[in-house]
Amino acid sequence: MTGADPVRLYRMVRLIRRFEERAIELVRSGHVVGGIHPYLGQEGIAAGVCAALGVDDVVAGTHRGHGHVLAKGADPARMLAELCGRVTGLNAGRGGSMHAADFGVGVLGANAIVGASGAIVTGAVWARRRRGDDTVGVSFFGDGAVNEGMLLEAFNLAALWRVPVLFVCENNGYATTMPVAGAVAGSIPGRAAAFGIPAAVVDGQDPEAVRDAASAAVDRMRAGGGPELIEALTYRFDAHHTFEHAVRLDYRPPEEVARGRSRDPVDIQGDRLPAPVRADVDAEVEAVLAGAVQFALAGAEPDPADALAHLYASGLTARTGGG
Amino acid sequence: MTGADPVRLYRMVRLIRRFEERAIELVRSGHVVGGIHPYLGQEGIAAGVCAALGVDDVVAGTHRGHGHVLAKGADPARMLAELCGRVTGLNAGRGGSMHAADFGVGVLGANAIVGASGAIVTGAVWARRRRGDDTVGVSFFGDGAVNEGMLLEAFNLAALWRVPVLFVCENNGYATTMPVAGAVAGSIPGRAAAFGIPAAVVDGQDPEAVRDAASAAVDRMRAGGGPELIEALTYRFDAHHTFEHAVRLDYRPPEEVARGRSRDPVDIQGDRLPAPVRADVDAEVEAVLAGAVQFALAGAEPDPADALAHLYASGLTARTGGG
Amino acid sequence: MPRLSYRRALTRALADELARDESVFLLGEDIRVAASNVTAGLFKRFGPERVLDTPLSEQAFTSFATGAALAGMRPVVEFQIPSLLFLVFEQIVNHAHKFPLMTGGQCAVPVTYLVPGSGSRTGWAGQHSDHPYSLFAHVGVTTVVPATPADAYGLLVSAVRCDDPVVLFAPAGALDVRADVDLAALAPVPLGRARLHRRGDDVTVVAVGHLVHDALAVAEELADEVSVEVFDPRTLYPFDWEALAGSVARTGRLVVVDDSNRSCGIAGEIISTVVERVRLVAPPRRVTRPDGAVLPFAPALDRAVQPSREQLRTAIRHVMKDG
Amino acid sequence: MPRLSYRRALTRALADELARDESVFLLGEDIRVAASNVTAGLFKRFGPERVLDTPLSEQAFTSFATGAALAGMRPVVEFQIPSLLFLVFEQIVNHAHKFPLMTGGQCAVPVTYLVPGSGSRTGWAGQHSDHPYSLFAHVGVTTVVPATPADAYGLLVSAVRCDDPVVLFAPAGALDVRADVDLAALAPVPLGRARLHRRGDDVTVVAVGHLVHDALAVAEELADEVSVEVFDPRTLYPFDWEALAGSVARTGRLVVVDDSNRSCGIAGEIISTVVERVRLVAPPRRVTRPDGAVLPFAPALDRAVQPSREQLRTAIRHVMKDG
Ligand SMILES: Cc1ncc(C[n+]2csc(CCOP(=O)(O)OP(=O)(O)O)c2C)c(N)n1
Ligand SMILES: Cc1ncc(C[n+]2csc(CCOP(=O)(O)OP(=O)(O)O)c2C)c(N)n1
Ligand SMILES: [Mg+2]
Ligand SMILES: [Mg+2]
Repeated sequence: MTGADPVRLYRMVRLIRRFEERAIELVRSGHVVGGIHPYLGQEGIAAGVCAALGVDDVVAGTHRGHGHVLAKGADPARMLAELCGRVTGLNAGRGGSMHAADFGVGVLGANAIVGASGAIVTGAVWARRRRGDDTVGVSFFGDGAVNEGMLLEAFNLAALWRVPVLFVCENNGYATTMPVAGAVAGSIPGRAAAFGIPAAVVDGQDPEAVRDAASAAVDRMRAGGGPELIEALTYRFDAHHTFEHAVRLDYRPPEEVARGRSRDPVDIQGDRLPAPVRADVDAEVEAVLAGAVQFALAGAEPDPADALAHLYASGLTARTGGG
Repeated sequence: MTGADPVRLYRMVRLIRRFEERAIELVRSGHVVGGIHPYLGQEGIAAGVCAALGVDDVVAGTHRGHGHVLAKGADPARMLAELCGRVTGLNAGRGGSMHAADFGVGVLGANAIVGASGAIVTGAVWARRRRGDDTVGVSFFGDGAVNEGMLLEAFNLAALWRVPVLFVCENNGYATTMPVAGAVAGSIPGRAAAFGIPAAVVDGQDPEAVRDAASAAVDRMRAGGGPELIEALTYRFDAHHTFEHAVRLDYRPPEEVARGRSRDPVDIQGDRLPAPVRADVDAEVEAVLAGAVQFALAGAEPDPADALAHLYASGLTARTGGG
Repeated sequence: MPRLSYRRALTRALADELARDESVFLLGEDIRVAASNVTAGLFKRFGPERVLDTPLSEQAFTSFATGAALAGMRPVVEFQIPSLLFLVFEQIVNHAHKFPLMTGGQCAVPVTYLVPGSGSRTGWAGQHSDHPYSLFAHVGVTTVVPATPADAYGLLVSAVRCDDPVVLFAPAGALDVRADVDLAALAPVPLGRARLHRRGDDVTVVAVGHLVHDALAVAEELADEVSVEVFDPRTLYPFDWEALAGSVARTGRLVVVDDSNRSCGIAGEIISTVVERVRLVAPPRRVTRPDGAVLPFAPALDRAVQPSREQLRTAIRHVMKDG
Repeated sequence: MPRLSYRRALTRALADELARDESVFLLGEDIRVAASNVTAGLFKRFGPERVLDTPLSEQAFTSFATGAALAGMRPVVEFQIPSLLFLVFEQIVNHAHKFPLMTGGQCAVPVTYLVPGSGSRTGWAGQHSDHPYSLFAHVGVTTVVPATPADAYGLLVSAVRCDDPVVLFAPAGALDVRADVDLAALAPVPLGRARLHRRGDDVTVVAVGHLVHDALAVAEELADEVSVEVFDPRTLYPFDWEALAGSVARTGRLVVVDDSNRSCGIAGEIISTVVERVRLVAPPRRVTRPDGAVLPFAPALDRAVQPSREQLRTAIRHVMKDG
């Protein structure tokens, strides 16, 4: 786990930041096919929330999911190899950016369907608890997801059955190009209140504030409390998806973007560290990522003959499509 | 329309009551195949709400939908013919109990899928308003429906786009055998509040109380207000579905049933009328229903050769399934 | 030998699996009181931790089951009506089915979806009378449609034990079938293995689910005229192509009778796969629902849309005449 | 003649229909700024009442469209990713499709569902790469898959004008196709009518959507060896069986290439219907995705799961050799 002290928290924020930047370079160079949804600007949320968790806790994320996977403890090298579609990747190259998962550290996966993770995490935590584990879970989602019925149903199930799931809404102001005000009637904490779920609003740009809110919620949940919700206010620094680097979509006023970027979680947390400590961490992170890039690009590409490997866990083999 | 005065309101409550009782007889005699979900005990809600509407307003109902269809002004005879599967029925025998519709009086249909009507009514009202009509709409649903994501999504759309839809939740304490407390975390008005929708709780057994709440909401909506929600507290006097008449399911304590039945909307409204007036209305209703039964049973059964009539509005004809 | 009903065979399979394996649990609407009469007695015997009544939140509880499965459980989810599968199509097809491949084999999703009463239940009309098994055969989720009590038992047991998602359709037309069964001999029936109900020389009739009984009746009726082999695939996906090829290679003629829509249904798949591999002596025939079928309410219309014995007789006579 | 791209043909069709008919309006996610680049310029030209950005509430906005259609509008709903059709399967199949029959012909539901970018977009992985057109052909919703810019224009126009629901899949593999088009000659293309792209004598190749271009390329390549007829159904449901029977009656051989899953896919339907009617000189063949396909992320794996020209060549050679 990332740990909760200021240095380790900074380290994780910085790691995610630089991971995303390196990943974008690999998108540009054609090594990451299909592009990514960059987590830039939102790092403090994944880092802060996961700092409150143990390795046995489970999380599930979103299409903008790299931060969650890394913060929960996945190896950046294997994560990057996954983005590059290599057999050495977390998912052996089968998942890519939107499905990166690491069950070994409790990451049930990024998820390409908005709002889908809530019920999955709820079921997983419920099952683990039934076996006697004191697992808690986190479902990360964006502001767009609070308008998906399937997520609201999950709020109800978790509340009803008192499953300790922390619902973390990363409100970055937009669902793709749709501003929150154009999509969310009522409010995000109000969505939780509808189901009797306690909700808090935190500054998502401040990793420690996020960690503190998450820790408090996790403590209550471990002590037998039901689900809670945190709305973390944040801003997406970059494009919805890297395709926007090629095709400009006009929906965020430049002043707004500038204002949003001015509150950078990397700096907010970094400024809490003595400069030399910060510099050491930065160097360490660079080294980790240099190694990760090397590892990723050195990985073998999967063999097309195995395209349907793992399609069925039962061992069933599918008829192929040939003529 | 039923009109709003005490006599007309009583008349409608009584009509629905006796309609259901006659329909149950026809289930027993085998004339209504597949059974029905009796509306017995909940009549005050449909009658009270529809008393607040004009003929151009639109409603959509539920599997327990007879009351809504009748209260909005459909002909009881054609409704009963529909239950009997006759060509003279509202839907020419194609819909039956769960799909009875009468577009001529603004009934978009009963609906066999819990929670489905909210978005449909919202779209219909939005469309009518765009054409300049001052239509409002009502979506009726049960306490079970507030746990369906699709309905909650509809709340959001209606609130966001300020579509004047009155969401009427008939809380009869159970979804089939599931008590509200076992299914609804939070509260029903809280579901509305989540989307900034004003909500009121009314005594669903008192037709005038329902009418008053609905009228006030409709007035606000016609004056430009957005959607509202009414939770009408009621009790289902009979089975979830007539199949329960044959197969006893054990989920409601007899004392509870007795208590629920003690507040009968027919009597509550009937007691407001001078006894002779009430007797006249009762006789009139009996006559209407005697005629309805006669009409229904006299109707021709549809020709199996036309089984796929109306499958496509565009006139497309489907391949049949024969060998 | 005692007579066992199909429905009770399902109950018994659930009871045996619940008893055998702690990780099995049931989830669904009104399953405590057994509204569908499949889970009768199980709540009492296994308690609320193993037999969970859910709110009307099909999407959430389906994904809850996925999550629980990811955490090592073997949920069985009961759906009251077949069209609820439409409502959770995303959750089954896009999540449960895809998890193993997408994660590169990190997990399995052993969930059973049980649909008692699929197909037409007379009088349940358009939204409750679907028979959507071909959809699951298309997406590649294991799809099982038992015809007899012993197969219902054995296939449900195998479904629960399967490491992949399995949808088991229990056709309304088969639920009341009873058979003399040696209870001690009840055993798992392997998925993907067909059953030859009747040997014949002239034509292979492939019949799905409850239609097996119609096929057997027609075969008897026509016994003087033609020697009919009755082939019950039992599992539609994966299909037992080897067994079918063997049968058709002997008879040289093929008729399929299937209660799903014609276009892109399992009957078409069967014909197509057979003609790719086997030279028939006469053009094959199929008896199905019409293209795009919606079941009308009136019983005579409802029946007219379902495959009939008359159509099957005609089809058999045609293939005998044609080659 | 100007070159028109497939994507711009769609834009033009929408613009023309919006201009022609006040009852047409567009609904979808990020369609104002045209994230999918299909609705480019339409918000500016037609304004917010005709081009509505929706929250991420697919179920609600799909049924909202149904409601608006019931009230006389002609909504066009854009879906950003093909699997969103899974999420709204209920709303389309169980509601929009069934309303006309269930109501006994009281209404029509003229909604167009537009899916730009269906099938594989390299690197979008498991949950975003489906090609679910065969599912709609099974349920009997009009299903259109244009291959060329002129057909994209003409079929979308016809879809909007059709009184029934229509799903139009615009395959990712076709979106960038450009063709010399006489803009003045762009015209509606009737639904249910196939197009012969290339005449041939030896074998009929039926190709769906973008695969038409592959089929044409392969036909050219093999021109010295075999005379290939390339048949583009354009509409998969209802299918132009007459035209296909005519083609196959001449060539006597059939190969189908289709980008959906093999089992119960449209290729199987085509083969099955043909062999019921026409005696072939060689067993038919199909090239499809494998059974139950889930597209893996890594590009080489993704490609391996899609129908290839190599497979098509092999299939053509096989049918030539076999008969
Ligand atoms: C159910 C569903 N609807 C639509 C999409 C397409 N889509 C992917 S991301 C996205 C926006 C999500 O917004 P939000 O939830 O705020 O997350 P953010 O992208 O801002 O992190 C959309 C519309 C999807 N993947 N799933
Ligand atoms: C989406 C959906 N889920 C389940 C069902 C099966 N079903 C029909 S009615 C019903 C209970 C509905 O309860 P409620 O909404 O409270 O209405 P009530 O029956 O009490 O009037 C159920 C579970 C259904 N028709 N649709
Ligand atoms: Mg967002
Ligand atoms: Mg109820």
